[in-house]
Amino acid sequence: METTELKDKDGVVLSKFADAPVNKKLSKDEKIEIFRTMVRIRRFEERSLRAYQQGNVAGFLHLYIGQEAVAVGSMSVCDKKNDHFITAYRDHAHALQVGMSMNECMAELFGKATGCSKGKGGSMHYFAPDKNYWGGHGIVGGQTPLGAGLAFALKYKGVQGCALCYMGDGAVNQGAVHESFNLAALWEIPVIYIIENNGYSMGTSQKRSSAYTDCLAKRAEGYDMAWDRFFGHDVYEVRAKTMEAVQRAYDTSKPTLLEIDTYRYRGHSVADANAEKYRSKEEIEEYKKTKDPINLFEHQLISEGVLTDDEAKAIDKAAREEANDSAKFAEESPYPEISSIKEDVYWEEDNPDQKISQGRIFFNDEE
Amino acid sequence: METTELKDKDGVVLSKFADAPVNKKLSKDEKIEIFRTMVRIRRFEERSLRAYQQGNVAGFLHLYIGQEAVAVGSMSVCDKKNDHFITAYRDHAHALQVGMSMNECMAELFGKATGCSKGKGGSMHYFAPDKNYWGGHGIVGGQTPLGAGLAFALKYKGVQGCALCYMGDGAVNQGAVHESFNLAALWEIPVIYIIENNGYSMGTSQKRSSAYTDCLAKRAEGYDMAWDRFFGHDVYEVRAKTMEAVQRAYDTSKPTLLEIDTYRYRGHSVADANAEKYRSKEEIEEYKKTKDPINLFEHQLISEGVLTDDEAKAIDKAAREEANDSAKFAEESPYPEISSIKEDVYWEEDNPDQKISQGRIFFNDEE
Amino acid sequence: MRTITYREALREGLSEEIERDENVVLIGEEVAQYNGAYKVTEGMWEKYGDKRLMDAPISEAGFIGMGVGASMLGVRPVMELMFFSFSYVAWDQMVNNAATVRYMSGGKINCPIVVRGPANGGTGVGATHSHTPENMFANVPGLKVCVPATPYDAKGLMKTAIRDNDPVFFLENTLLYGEEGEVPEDEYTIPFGVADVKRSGEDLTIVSHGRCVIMALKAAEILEAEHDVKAEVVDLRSIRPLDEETVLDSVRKTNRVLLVEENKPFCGVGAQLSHMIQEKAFDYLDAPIKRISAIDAPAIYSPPLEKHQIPNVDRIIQGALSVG
Amino acid sequence: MRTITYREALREGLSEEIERDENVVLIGEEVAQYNGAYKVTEGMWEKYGDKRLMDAPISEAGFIGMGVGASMLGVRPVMELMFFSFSYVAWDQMVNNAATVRYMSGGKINCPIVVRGPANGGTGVGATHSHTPENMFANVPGLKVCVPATPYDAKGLMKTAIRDNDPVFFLENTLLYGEEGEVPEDEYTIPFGVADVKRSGEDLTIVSHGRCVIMALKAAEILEAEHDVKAEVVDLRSIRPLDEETVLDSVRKTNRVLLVEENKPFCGVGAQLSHMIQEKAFDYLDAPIKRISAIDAPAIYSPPLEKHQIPNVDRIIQGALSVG
Ligand SMILES: Cc1ncc(C[n+]2csc(CCOP(=O)(O)OP(=O)(O)O)c2C)c(N)n1
Ligand SMILES: Cc1ncc(C[n+]2csc(CCOP(=O)(O)OP(=O)(O)O)c2C)c(N)n1
Ligand SMILES: [Mg+2]
Ligand SMILES: [Mg+2]
Repeated sequence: METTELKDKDGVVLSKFADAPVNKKLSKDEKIEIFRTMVRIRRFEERSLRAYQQGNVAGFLHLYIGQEAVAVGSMSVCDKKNDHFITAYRDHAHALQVGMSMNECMAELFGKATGCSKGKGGSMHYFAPDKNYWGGHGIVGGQTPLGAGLAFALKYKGVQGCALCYMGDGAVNQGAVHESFNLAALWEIPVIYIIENNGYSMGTSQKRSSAYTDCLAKRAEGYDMAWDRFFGHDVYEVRAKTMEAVQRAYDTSKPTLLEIDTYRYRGHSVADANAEKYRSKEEIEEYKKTKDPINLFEHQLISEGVLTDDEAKAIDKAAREEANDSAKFAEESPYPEISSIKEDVYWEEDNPDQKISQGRIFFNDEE
Repeated sequence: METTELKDKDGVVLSKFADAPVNKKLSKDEKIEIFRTMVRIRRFEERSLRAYQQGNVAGFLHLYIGQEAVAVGSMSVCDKKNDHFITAYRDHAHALQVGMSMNECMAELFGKATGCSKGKGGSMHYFAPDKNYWGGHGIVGGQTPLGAGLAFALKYKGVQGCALCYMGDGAVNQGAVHESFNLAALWEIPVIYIIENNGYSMGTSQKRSSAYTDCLAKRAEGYDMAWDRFFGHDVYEVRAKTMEAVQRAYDTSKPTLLEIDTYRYRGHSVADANAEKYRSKEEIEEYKKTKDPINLFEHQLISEGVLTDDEAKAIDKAAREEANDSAKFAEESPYPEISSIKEDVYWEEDNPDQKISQGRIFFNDEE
Repeated sequence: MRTITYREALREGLSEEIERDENVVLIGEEVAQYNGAYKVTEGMWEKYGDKRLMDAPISEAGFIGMGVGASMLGVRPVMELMFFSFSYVAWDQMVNNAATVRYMSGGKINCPIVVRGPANGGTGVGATHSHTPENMFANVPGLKVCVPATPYDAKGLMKTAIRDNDPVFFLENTLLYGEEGEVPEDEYTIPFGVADVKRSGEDLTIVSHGRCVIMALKAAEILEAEHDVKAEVVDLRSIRPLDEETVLDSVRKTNRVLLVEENKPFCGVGAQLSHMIQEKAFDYLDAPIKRISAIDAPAIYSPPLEKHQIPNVDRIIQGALSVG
Repeated sequence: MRTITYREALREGLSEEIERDENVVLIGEEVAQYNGAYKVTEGMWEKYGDKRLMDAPISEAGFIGMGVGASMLGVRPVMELMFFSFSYVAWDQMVNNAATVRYMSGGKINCPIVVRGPANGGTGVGATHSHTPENMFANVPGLKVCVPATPYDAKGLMKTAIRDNDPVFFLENTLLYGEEGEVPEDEYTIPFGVADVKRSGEDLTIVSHGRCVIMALKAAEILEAEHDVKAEVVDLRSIRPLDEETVLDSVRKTNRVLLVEENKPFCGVGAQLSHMIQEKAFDYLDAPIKRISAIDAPAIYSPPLEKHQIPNVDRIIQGALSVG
């Protein structure tokens, strides 16, 4: 397989999927946009890491650095209007891909009122329903029935579309995932489950957490569900392979299970002290050197003549500035009011003009 | 397959598995014992049905009638000392097979103090740990992690043995089942999961509740687990095929998933008013006529010269009497004392001489 | 006025809402072709078809979570749990996803799902099938919980539950399905948070919910006839929101309180009521608040003992007389 | 006496029991090779090896249920939940199987399992990770629940939990792991159901458990120094069994009560305490029992707001002063 590799002048491997219809049809600007998004994701997360280290972010910060082509590739083939997205707690990339601003995302990390969830959700709980992004879920596997539900709603309402539901390689052993797979296949729900396989669940390698034949996605056969497995470092490949599943969902409303091999450069979360204990430094460096999705796509576009070195640098510079500005914005934004703690709990309380219920709904003595 | 069938003088199909080592090695008495056990199970349950209709039994009564060869065949190849058994709420057959008496089982249905669980568990919750029988569990799929735990304990303690854990065809879509399969395969736990596939979960056919390729047991491949599927009406076949899994557990401590096709003559429970709505009368009659496990084995043993017609009749008569006597025993047994409601909740309360905890453990005002 | 059963009242409420709103869909085990394990949905599948009534596999976490997801996009799923005890295999989907998705999204997402089914003991189904988790659900901000005791309340509250834009857990009772009561032909709804004084009296306030209200009413009759105690019976109807004022008004009148619930006592609904009453009507209490709960053990199977374990008329009478 | 951290105290308790009883095995996510997500089990895998410390896949229902099954055969599993919030995906195994198998078997089966892990907010991990389900677990007959506040209690109660023949849910706190306290070198255990008066006073009884005890002690100092209020602080240590007598003795002395808990208020542990106190010390109460709980909403992320949402020194002081 590696024999027929095309390389550019720097010896960087070029994509075998540039001519796939879904990639061929891309305009110059669209290709640059895909590149820009990956760069913006990386710079945003690098900046968020500094913010965390500076003590501006609490709780967990799960970085997607190294995996960018998975979210951007798979989501970028989707229909902005009728396709929906949901993932776990490693959710920043998907957020920026749907068009959420760095400001609202960074402010959320800072716990500010200007955050995408008004500072109520934090890093693991980003949402933008207006952009078809449904989170951002902290309980491993817990989002998978919700993903089926989004797709169920589309089918119920007669809308042609699908839902992309992401999970990690460690998440596949949650009961809810199994129940969701069976429901999706049994009821022909147009959901595409995507395993972002970075090889580890925290410090546990895939082999130590899952029993499987060949790969995790093959479990789909047990549900008579279509599946595919491929690499996640070439954004063109991710787009081409994902498009087949999306088309299947559109045409037959049937689900697909995709397993995309990728890699996270950082620890499980920033708090992961052992990031280089359960993985060798070499393993990490090797991936960065040969498979970094942003570096690969930059060379790809330059070799295609779509992008110049200078343009790439400019895009990167702009992304860094945007990330820094978002940190400044977050820094300067106000914290939510104490009173907001009890807002957004019940729709009815938030809409007093339409409130029907009577009686007491909050129960602190202090009230 | 049906071409090479051997039939006896009455045209009843004889077993193709009489010569399997595990069956060949059976003494005349052992064969008769297997027959007797199936007959006793059937007569016990028929009598329990009448007791239910007479208003002596509350709640649910899930009958195993028609499925007898599954429990008796699979459990009878096991080691009485080091193999363990656990099932769901359709648990009477397994109880009699391990040697629980009709009296304690019938009394449990009547809610009497002489019941196997002192009247506390009822039909769905029979237990006999002294006979390696761990229930009797009402929550669909909920017993499957426990089954893994029994086998885990054997391996942990270095005992060569296995656990047989039964579930229905509808149970396979519970999350806990999936988690158990992965754990069993990953940690090489000597548990044998047995799907008693009677085609329906209550009124829902297998096709309406599960998405699968070929059969349910094939899902085992997703966990790299051994599996087999076979018929459950020929007790010799059940023994032969189950023995392979038991041997695998003994030799390699690896798990197996077995799917055994069987059929229940009665409704899901006695309360199932629709038993003949979701299945045709013909479907039921056809099975009774050609596949009744007791009738088949009776003809088998007679044709082997192991059993005579009269002996068979005598065994049946004795089983009916034993069942009637157990109902009488149950009828005449006392109900538990009101005070027993709070017994068997905590080991420590039941063993005051060894009690360490202080303070209050029960919280009714009336105390 | 005509009388119908609790079961029929629920069916009417469900059917009217299905006809009113095309987004209402009923999903659960055996709800469609089988007509419902307890026949609540009898005839509805024939009438409304596969799209509106769906039989689910035995995957409560899966299909309830699916309902939560669908509700975020505007479907209004009504999920049947054959027994509410089975919520324990779907706990995370109900108590995390349904309860917190609105909050964690800063109010961007609504979750208009109803989860309904019977939650009661007293039928010999044993410990695993006899749970009454209303206290646990009501502990969770983001959820609404109601427990109707009569056909009238069951229908009116069900229609409210389905129209509500927040997750509502609707706890029914297999021992009430066959009970008859007056239900008007004309459409009506009952708002959450409005308790119902089902019997008035001056000597003692009995606060209860669900089937225990029926027991309490029977006990109240005997208390008056045989013990000359006039008990007022307050039916909470919804647990969260909670109508504290109606309870307090009664307490200020009678000065003595008995709480009756099928919950196990530790942190049962009655505990919350005790705290609330002593805090807000401290000076009106002439005696300690007493509570009758299920006897504090897993649900026992043995029929006569189970009848004693859950609150019954005798235990309620004893409890009432024990209020100093 | 030497001082060690809460984390080290737990590790000592776990290690001593592993060495004492070959049937004790620790299972959980990242407990072995990773040394534990919160380093409670640090170094133990190197020391005790693969058999005694096992890394589990992310299958809480599966491995906790497996532990329940293994415990029936005499293994004594100690299961770590990385967060107790994850008990929600294992709810049925914990609240049905562990809690009822002894009862439903008529006492034939023991279930000596310990499930341990942190259950607290205050660390910015959001609503899904900040649950405090001790009230829900304590509602369930068959279960024992304890919530240690100090290193001394953590070690002594852990050893008791592992030796107990009933299922024990042991709720720790990530904000306490690093806290130091005196712990003797010599072996000791602390029985369940014995509350600890961590500060004595005459004016007010503060009843609490877990980390809130630490907050209450800080508040008590300020109350005495700045408000001349001498508060007695009673640490329940175990919720079920519950040491009611120590609480009541204090109430009979001070006649005024403040309950402090991180539970959400509706049916929180404090509600049960209110019911118990008013029932058993009615005539000793000079004022309504007040309660400080987490502010009644899902756990908010925003760090400064979360610090206000869970009980803190200021809120406890205000609460104390509000007790009429
Ligand atoms: C039910 C549950 N159990 C455990 C956790 C703690 N946890 C958070 S992420 C994680 C590892 C998940 O790994 P994987 O699914 O591979 O996703 P990745 O982090 O690699 O993207 C664990 C154990 C959780 N959040 N939810
Ligand atoms: C978690 C859970 N959901 C639903 C039920 C109700 N229920 C009891 S048995 C049953 C059908 C199970 O069918 P199957 O697994 O095929 O076993 P069978 O009854 O055919 O032996 C259902 C839905 C339950 N007991 N537990
Ligand atoms: Mg991973
Ligand atoms: Mg079946």
